[in-house]
Amino acid sequence: MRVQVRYFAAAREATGLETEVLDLDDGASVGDAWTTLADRHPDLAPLRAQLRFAVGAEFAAEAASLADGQTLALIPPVGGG
Amino acid sequence: MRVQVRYFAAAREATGLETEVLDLDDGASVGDAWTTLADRHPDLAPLRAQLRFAVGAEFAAEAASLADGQTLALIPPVGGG
Amino acid sequence: MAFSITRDPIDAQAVYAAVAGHAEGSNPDGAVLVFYGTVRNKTADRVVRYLEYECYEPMALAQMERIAAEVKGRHAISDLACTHRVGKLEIGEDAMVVAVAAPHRAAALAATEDFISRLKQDVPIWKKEHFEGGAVWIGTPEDPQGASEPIREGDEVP
Amino acid sequence: MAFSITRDPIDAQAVYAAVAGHAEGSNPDGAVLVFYGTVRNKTADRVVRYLEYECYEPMALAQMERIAAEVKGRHAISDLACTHRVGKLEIGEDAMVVAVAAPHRAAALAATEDFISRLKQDVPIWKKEHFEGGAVWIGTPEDPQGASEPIREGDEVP
Repeated sequence: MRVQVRYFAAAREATGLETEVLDLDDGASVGDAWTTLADRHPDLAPLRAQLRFAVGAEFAAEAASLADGQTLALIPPVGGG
Repeated sequence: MRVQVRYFAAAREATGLETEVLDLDDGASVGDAWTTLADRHPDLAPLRAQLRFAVGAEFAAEAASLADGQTLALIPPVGGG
Repeated sequence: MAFSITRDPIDAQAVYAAVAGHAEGSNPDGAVLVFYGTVRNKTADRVVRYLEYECYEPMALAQMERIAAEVKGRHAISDLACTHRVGKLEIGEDAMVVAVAAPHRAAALAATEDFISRLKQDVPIWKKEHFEGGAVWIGTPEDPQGASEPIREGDEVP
Repeated sequence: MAFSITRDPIDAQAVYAAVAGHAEGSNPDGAVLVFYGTVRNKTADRVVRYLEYECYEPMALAQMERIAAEVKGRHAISDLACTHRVGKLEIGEDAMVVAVAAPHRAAALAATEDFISRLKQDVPIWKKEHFEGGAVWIGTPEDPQGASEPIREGDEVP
């Protein structure tokens, strides 16, 4: 299956990307996607402790399953207001 | 001495006046002025419990002395905001 | 700190500008709060027709100044301004606008509450509520709401 | 409840009007509060040059909706609106405007604080502070202030 990944703020700067497409095995979780992304982007891996994940418009746990066509966003510490 | 009295809200309605001039003995207090006013305006007397007094721009106790030329205001419960 | 009483509709933008105006690049404030006290169509169970406010203007302005200085002493704010309207006010009109600027929002929020609460205790402004079937000076014993819930505790807006 | 993200200067009057507009004579609200989160010239000891905000817009709007619904469940308010700006912001410009209408001011004040505090935790908007000598994403471990005083606790404005 194929998932779109979105990077923001420090994660965007670490990867040099705003978005990329990720091919994953069916049934892969958010955590599985992270493992792939961290392998692919060495500067991204150290950010893990400060990142949250979102699938679509909602925060998602690492154990959450992904589905084909979904958007996975990496959410560094937010600073709105 | 001569003091100007100002009436507002329920006190204004009770006296039918916005202002009046009061002649008092030298050294008269706010309480002395009140006694004179309550005698003069029978509908004003029952409001005593809810009234505060001000001399000039500041609240004043009943025991405060008045001086010639000052303005004494009767302050019913306020309702700004 | 700018305070005024007006018979005309309140220029809220001017109250905001009184606290938010800073020379280019020099703004020390991360938070500006503007509070509008507006005329509700109901008070408790009474259907309000309109309000009449009156004011002892020189004392009201002096008390606003004094209260604002106290509030500034209790909260880390940069500036505070308030305009109160008097005369006949229709439902939906603004009776009062308060603006507070502060480096942080917690102080702005606390100072706004503090100022309004103190204003409702000590600023000589009176409100006569004309409702269906009568009229009453708010806060007097004749005010059915005032009796159980005195306006002087500052928990009623406006 | 109206929420938006803009790259242009925020039209605060529109945010206010989104919560304060009522048909003539029907206003149930005694209190309208407008909060402006503005760009300060300093953060702790750093002299700020400008800020850059970025946003994950569809999620930010969805989270604002969700948070506002929660806030409305916790406080007796009538309406809430928020516009957040993104892009480069200069000192003194508004980063965010929040407006809340409520029958009574206590609920308006509490709801404003609640909404902003939750927004600072969960709405995907990021702030890069460009100060004299560097730049940092606020809230990251590289943020000298964020380390001791995490932005997620919502006590920093903006």
